[in-house]
Amino acid sequence: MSELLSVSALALMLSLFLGLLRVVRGPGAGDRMLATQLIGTAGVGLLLVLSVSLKQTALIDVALILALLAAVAAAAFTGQQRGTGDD
Amino acid sequence: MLTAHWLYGMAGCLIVALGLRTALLHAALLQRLIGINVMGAGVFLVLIAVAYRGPGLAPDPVPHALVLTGIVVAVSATALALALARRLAAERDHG
Amino acid sequence: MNTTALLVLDVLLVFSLLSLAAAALATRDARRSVILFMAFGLVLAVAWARLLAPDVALAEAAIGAGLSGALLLAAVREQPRRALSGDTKPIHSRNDAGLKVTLQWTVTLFCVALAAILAWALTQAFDSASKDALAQAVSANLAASGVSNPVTAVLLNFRAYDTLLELAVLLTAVLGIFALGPARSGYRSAGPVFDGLTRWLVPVLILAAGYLLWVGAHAPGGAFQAGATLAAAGVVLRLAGQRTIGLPQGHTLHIVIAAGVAMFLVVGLSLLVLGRPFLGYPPALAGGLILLIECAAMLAIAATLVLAFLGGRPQPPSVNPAGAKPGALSISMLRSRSREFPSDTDSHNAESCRGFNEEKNRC
Amino acid sequence: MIDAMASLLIVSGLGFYLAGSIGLLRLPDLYSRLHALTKADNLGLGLLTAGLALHAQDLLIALKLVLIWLAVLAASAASAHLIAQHARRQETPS
Repeated sequence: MSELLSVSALALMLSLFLGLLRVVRGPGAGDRMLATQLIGTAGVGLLLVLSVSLKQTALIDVALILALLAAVAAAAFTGQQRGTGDD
Repeated sequence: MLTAHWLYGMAGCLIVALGLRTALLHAALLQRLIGINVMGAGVFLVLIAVAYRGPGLAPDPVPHALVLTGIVVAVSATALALALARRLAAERDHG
Repeated sequence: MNTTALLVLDVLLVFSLLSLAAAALATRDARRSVILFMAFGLVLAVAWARLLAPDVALAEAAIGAGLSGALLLAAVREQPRRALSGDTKPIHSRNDAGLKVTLQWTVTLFCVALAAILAWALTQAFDSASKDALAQAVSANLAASGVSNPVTAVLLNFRAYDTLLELAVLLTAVLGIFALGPARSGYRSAGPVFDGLTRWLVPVLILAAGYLLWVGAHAPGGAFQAGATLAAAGVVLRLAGQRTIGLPQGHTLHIVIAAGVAMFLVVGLSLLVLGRPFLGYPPALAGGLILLIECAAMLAIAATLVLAFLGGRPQPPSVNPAGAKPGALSISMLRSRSREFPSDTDSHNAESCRGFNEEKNRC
Repeated sequence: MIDAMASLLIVSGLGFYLAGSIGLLRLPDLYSRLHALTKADNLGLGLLTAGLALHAQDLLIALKLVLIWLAVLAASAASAHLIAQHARRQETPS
């Protein structure tokens, strides 16, 4: 199981890293935000795997908060302000 | 000295330098603010690296408490700076 | 997890952090910079978890990855082109250009030197033998602190003065924001999908805040993380175009903002009257007193962060619902389901004229 | 037996994660990337949490894992829609 957890952590980190390339590359703001969502999901997965492999149960709570706040970030990105002629 | 100390500590130092450079040189207020925030994150990285004791060992809680305080203070200072920038823009437009 | 895998993970994490920081700072596009900074916050939360700092990871997940991004995005959105882009004066002569390059190199060299000094100091710190004295003092006195999470013990007991002053800093920041002008104009009423998101996300965020506050005594969590999570609920309601976002009005709001500092002072002074040192809790009562202070601090932090997102003094709505209690922050959030209609042009104009800029422009 | 099943679930979850992120990199435009991303969110994390939950000794932890998956499921569906809507708005200014 320990090997599997190590492999999972690295695979999730790789996934996060690929998402990072898209965040840096863009081209549009929407693409970057999308990639940020992927980084968030990969981060949630990585936290869950780390919570088992580092024996830190509390990291599950961190994963929950990260998942919830990723939704808040997406909402903040798409909210339209009144009276500014927002895009 | 653990490898993790070295890696995260040095990354923290580099991030402090990057953030400070932007805070000093960038023309746009917003990017300067982000620079200051990134610089803060670098300092936090250094502190958390110092608190780390190795896998399976309990880290030092005092730097953790300091960083926790720092994160909250940084976000409120950023908010105040944004409010100042907004007022500045309004004065420049109409003053 | 074996050492090699951990090492590879560390290298990848550090590389991600460095490249995201560099990318966020290199661009001239403000919105790109903000999104990259949000991604930086996400990766940073994972790094804190990896370094066994779950308390910090919670705060970073709530603030770094969520709230400060929302704050900065609101600022970018409001002044799309002009104000935040600052004083980019055109370069007039070759002389100026030369000066600029010199300045850039000087500052860069200064920053590199600073990083080198910091790195040197860090190696000294890692090598110093006495570094564990504080950590040992904390674990030796943890049993008498009233909580079993060492970070909460440090924040609310051993270094309670720091936290009191931190809450004072937050209060000062929010007073500054109040003094600088009215809040940004609100958001358009969101579509059905956004509304659906709001409907479950807001209660879950409030619930998560309560949970974090409660577990903070014995596990990672506490007033800061809970306050930030509660504030996120208010931010989502604001983004969805709701009229009420859970903030009380008038004097009640002032009480809530000052609640953290006030509760700290009340507890500290009462202890002083009873013949104990300021904020020196009796061990038997420490747990309860800490929870009391944390409840007040959570409400104050949440109100501060929501006001930070508003960016100014909240405008009183036309009808002032009387009798909201200071503790009613989260309850009134749940109750507020009143929607604004975007087709209603009158309220639309009135709302936009509340914005500081529009006030002088259009009305 | 349970171990083998948990491992299988975790490995297939990782497959979806990697497929999702490769799709995010390789696909040509935002809308098709959106499609790749939701696979990673929903199935990748779903399978991963299922595998980890099978392994958890504590029922409470298993429940929390399922809760996280549900939260991500609902959040990612909504935010994918919102980001797509945002992109559409920018294409066709109303």
